[in-house]
Amino acid sequence: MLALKSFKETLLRLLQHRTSFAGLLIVLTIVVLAIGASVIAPRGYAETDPVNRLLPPSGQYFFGTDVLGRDLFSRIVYGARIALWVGLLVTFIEALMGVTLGIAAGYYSGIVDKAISAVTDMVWAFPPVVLALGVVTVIGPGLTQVVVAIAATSWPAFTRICRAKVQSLVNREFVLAARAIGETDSSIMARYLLPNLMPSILVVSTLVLPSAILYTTALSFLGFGAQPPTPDWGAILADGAAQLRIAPWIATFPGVFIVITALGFNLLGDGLRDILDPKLRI
Amino acid sequence: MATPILSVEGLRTYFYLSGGVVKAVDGVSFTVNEDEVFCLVGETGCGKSVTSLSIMRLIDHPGIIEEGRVLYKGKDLLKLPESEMRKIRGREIAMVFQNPMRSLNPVFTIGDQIAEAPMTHFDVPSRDAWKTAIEFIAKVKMPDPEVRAKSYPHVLSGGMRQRSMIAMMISCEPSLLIADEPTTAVDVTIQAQLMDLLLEIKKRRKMSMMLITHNFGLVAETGDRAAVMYCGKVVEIGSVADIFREPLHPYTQGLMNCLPIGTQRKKELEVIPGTLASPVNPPEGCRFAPRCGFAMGECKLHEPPLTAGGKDRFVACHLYRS
Amino acid sequence: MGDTLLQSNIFTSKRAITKIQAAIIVVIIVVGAIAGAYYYSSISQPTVQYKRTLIIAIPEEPENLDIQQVSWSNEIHDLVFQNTMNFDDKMNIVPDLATAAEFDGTSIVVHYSEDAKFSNGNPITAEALRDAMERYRTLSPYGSDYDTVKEVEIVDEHTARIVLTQPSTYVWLNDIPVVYGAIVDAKAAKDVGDAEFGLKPVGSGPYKVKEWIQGSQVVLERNDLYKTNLPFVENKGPNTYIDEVIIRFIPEDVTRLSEIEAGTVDIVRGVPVDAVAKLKTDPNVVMYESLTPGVEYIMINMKKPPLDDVRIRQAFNYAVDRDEIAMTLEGTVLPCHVYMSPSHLGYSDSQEELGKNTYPYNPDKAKSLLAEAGWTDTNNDGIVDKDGQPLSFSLMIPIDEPREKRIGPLLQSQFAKVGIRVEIREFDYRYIRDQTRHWNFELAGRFYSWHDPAGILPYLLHSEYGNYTYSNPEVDKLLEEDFLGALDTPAKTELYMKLTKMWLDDAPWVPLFVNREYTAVRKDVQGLHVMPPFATLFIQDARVIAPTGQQISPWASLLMNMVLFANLAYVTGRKDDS
Amino acid sequence: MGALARYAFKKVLIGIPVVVFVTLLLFLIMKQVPGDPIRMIAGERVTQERIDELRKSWGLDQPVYIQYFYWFAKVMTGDFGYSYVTRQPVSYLVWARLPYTLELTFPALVLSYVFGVPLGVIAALGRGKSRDYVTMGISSFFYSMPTYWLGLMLMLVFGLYLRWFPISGSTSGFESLVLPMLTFTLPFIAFSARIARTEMLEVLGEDYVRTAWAKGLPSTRVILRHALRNALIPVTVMFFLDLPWIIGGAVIVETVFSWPGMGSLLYKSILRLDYPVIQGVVFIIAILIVICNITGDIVSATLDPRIRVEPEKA
Repeated sequence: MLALKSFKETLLRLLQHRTSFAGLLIVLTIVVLAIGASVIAPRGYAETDPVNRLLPPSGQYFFGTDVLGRDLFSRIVYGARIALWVGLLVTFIEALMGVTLGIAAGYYSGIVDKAISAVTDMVWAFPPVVLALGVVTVIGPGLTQVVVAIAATSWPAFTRICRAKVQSLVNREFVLAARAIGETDSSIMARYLLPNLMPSILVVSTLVLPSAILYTTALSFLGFGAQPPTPDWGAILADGAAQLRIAPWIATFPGVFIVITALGFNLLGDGLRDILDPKLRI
Repeated sequence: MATPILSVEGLRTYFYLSGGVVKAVDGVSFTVNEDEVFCLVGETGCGKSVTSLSIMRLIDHPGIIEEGRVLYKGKDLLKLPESEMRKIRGREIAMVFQNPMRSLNPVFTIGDQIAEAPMTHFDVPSRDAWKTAIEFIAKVKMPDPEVRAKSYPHVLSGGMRQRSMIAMMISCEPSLLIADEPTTAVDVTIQAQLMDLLLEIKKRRKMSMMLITHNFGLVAETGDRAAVMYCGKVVEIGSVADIFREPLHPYTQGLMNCLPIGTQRKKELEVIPGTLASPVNPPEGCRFAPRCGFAMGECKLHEPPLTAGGKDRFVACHLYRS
Repeated sequence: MGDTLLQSNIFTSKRAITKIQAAIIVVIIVVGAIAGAYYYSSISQPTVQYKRTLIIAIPEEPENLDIQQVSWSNEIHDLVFQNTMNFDDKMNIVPDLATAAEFDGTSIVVHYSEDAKFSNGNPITAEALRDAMERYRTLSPYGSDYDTVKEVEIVDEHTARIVLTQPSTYVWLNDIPVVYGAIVDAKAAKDVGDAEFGLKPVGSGPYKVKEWIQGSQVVLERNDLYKTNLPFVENKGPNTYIDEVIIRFIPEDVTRLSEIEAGTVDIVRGVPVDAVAKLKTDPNVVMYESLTPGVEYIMINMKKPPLDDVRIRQAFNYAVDRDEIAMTLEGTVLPCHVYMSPSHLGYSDSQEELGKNTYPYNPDKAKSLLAEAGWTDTNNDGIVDKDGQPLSFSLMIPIDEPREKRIGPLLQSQFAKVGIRVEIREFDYRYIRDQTRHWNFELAGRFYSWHDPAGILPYLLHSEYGNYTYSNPEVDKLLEEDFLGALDTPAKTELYMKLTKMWLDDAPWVPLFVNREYTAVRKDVQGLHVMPPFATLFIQDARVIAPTGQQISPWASLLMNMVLFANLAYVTGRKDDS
Repeated sequence: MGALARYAFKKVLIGIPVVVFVTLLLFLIMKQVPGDPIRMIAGERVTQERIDELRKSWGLDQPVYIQYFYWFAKVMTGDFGYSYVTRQPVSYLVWARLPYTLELTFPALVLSYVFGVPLGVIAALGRGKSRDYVTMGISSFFYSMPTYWLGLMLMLVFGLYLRWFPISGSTSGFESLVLPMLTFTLPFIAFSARIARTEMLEVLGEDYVRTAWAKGLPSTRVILRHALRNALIPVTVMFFLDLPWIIGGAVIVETVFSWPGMGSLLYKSILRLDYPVIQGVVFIIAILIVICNITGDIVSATLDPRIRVEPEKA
């Protein structure tokens, strides 16, 4: 039976694992940037100063300035907030939807399972970017819309894994026992099944988070996401793409940060999977 | 009369996990003689399967055979180059695994999988190998060998799969067959048939057999000699008759007391108190000491070596020293 | 050069060369020689030669190639179709397809030459004009242009009289001299169907459509039946120097720019802001500059409180620092305080002077106007408020108008300086246009481009024609004078001066700037005419001198690099040996 | 094989409602979008009467369900209607661009399989060794890379600085294909390598692989025949299920490189709210997805004698 290993033990094993330790460090750095943005960033993210536009990286402007003379370093530091917030929010919504449906599908076999699985398969098969574009078309561009769109299209990862896990657990002694002593279905799902899913949910979350960041920045890049002057990394990158020739630094730095952040979470997630649930296929 | 075919000396196999080092086999020594059935007995997790895999050098990452010697017909298998070792596997020493459901490759037919070994070891063309396969399928008493040869494992019953497994392993006529819990995963009714089949083949081919089991009943029925393992160590070796008549090691005694043997009706079956010692942090001294009713002060300090406890008998216990 | 490096090393080396080494050297020399020969042959072509193909890069693919089925025209239409009349560089109306045309206020008489033909060989007659106009009326989104046309009389086979319902300059200025009014072969269109005609239309322009590769390019080939009466071109027939014109669609600014620098396209339209300065100094490129006949502005929803308060709209006008915007846009725009552009018919410099005096950049004035309207910053958060509500608006910015998109956040911070919070929402321009028409907005970045103010401003500022949020009966009346009437130029100028004053007072817009449009042309392209008002390209006299040294293909240069690298590696390897 | 054909037929039957559902959903969604397509495509100099006229001529004054019914009935005859913006048949627009998308995605798929799987196998075989770390490190890196940024960087280095390849567009033949294809392929190679490694590790730990070793088979035979053959089943199924995802990626890559495929058509049509085209593209994608799913199922059934009717994908 899978049970959530103690936090201390998990952490200890993460630290021993070289790559996941690196991932943990990266994630922590991004978290620090996000939390301390207002202290770390030398200027405001929306502060325009056209006289000093398009300056290359220097001691004063670490990452240079953009077309409106905004300090790119400050924008990227504030951008960490947005990336993290978006990633967490998307993952949370996805987990909420996906886990609920997954447990229900696994627990009730028959028509409920069939219906949920059919919907899951359909959503799963659809390219998230295409679906998200559709959603954004209807509710208009904006970060919130993108969060909803991405979450609405990527939850099947959770559903599939939870369904499979619940199916393997549902005939186990402790569940049968719980049923025998008259626990309600919802109580069995919440108090007996859910705790057993936690390690897998944690792993899936860590691995889903970077792809959520990648998708939202992609939609921002296409112009459907964050609205100016929001320092979303994808949006900064899109602005920089037009200046790729005369000011390549504008497009370079946000890209580097997206890669590093996604890499950090992926490494961490891989490590967590090895520790908590090595058989998990994601 | 006893010529050793395989002797294992001081074998240690450790698994390096991120949680610590698992000393699955920690200094195991025993000898298997020609034409005998040697049993390796112990509870699940005592290291008996790892011992057999170490003999075949089939230990996977993250496990490592740390030290020891495995002498097969005088050659130390652990020192052979991989290419030489390959010629030993299947050809000289073959192994039947415990889970027939998972030990057959699901995407190839039975015949295909049986024919592979002769093709590799004797370099016979595939058509001849196929005939050999059918022949051996017949030898393990499966009906319709020609049809069976073309079946995929998933259409066969557990017993049939284990027969195919045996056919696969004896197809190169090895000198030693290691059978790792060959009957555990099949129905009780089939178990006896399978065991009979194995013994019959053993007898006919004059093979030696090393039977790995946790089932003392099986040992009593089939074994010539036996070694009892506890927590990565051999605690007692002797002829099966001797061990059953007079178990020396407290652990063996405990195990015997758990068995409802013959007509000796006991009021209650006894239970060994405590749980199996952790192979990661084995207790100091004798590993059985924490569960042992006869434990003395010395037991907690020094590990008892395997010493002679009679004719052809060895035991690792401080009770029998001095 | 790789070869010499190698030779010096082989021949100075005292060590014997093994067979393998010899073989390697031979291979390297042979490959090097081939690459060298390839390179040499490519640079030593005869120098005086003309390139038979002209390549033009434009930012966006046209909707459709049939001018009667589009809502905006582009370079392809200008080449495939031929305006009945046209503008010269002084904005005089001059003959093009027609040998002459007379306008007397209530009718337009068009004369075609007897041998005028469509590119498919069909004759261009008065009847063809009538059919084309009828088709335009039913098919084009601008079909209502011909609402003032009563009928098309066929005077004789080659003369048509367009009879108007009332005295009006509308058709004469807005259809006859522009490409929308160009004649199409309506009979051919009927034969193949409108959809097919949209892919391969038939007009009478200097080139005709050969192939449209969706999403990529349109290939035009010369129309050998072409004839023009344009006074400013020397060659009145087909251009025998240019067989094909390829129009490539390259939406990415970076790419379009790099292509002209690399010489892989001859003409680039829509030169991006950042590239202008660089291209102006590029010795291989000539830049043509023209002012757009239109204004980029912020439209204000006057029906939505508190924007119905003129003081707030005026505050916006004072708060905008147009010079800072022009600087941010690298000087590619002309700061503009009024509703018309210097390249408009009926514009005068006193308009801009008045505008500049009315709304100089004055944040203090803006703040005091806001205060007058009751908006002050009571909670010191930098945003003015009234009854606890901060003054906050959403501003729609067109994502596909690079200049406005770029300065969006700048506007935001300029407004923030006077205490107005503005939130930006980026949309496709068409969507913004639709939403503003439905009054579903607060502030919206907009622009227009049309040479005759009577052909556009009524649709934007008249309370009925355009149906936007601005409505002023006096303005309506004045606009109708031009829209429905026939004014001469001085009268027109006077009229728009009056209107300018009213608009400045009412402040329905915040005018920002007038675009300078840039066309970058390779020096090799000679004899090109770029004419107002839309910087239209006339390539009748153009010829393209073939460059003396061809570009080395990337594979050849890769090969050269590999040979060089192999040689170097071999040489360094040998040094290590000894 | 008769069973397989029946199985395939059943899958196709299940696919049809999926396509209907997706397009109907999309149709309904599209009708909720604020904005009037006719007004949006018409230019500035247009009066209200003119717009009403145009709307009628496009059939947009009908109720939604009738519009959908007409649309679907026409689609059955291969007629996807006309684009609001270009006034051309949607089928023409889509068919003109489909080859470009296939030209880009198909090699990307093949390459991701051809390079990704061996890389994953190499990493799995060298588990815990440096080649495992190096391979997986690199693939994690590319896996974490946003495609649009990778595209821009390749453009910057190989297009702008080195000038080896055209920066964008599709007019220089194979040379124009190189950068977009690389952008497409690298993350997918990384993705395939990760999956192949996981599956291979899983299989290498299986008892039947141990059996193969115990038979004394040479390592190439054990790895290539016994292990890889089994690992390839889920990898291949996933490969087919990933095809639609690649099409999703096409939207971004094609937009970055101005590649005239279906992705950039979709992007542009969404911006222009050109419903008939959006409908057409999504219909094609839905069909492709169904085809991919069915192909995936059939392939897995062929590869795996046990016929996993429900292939795992997570």
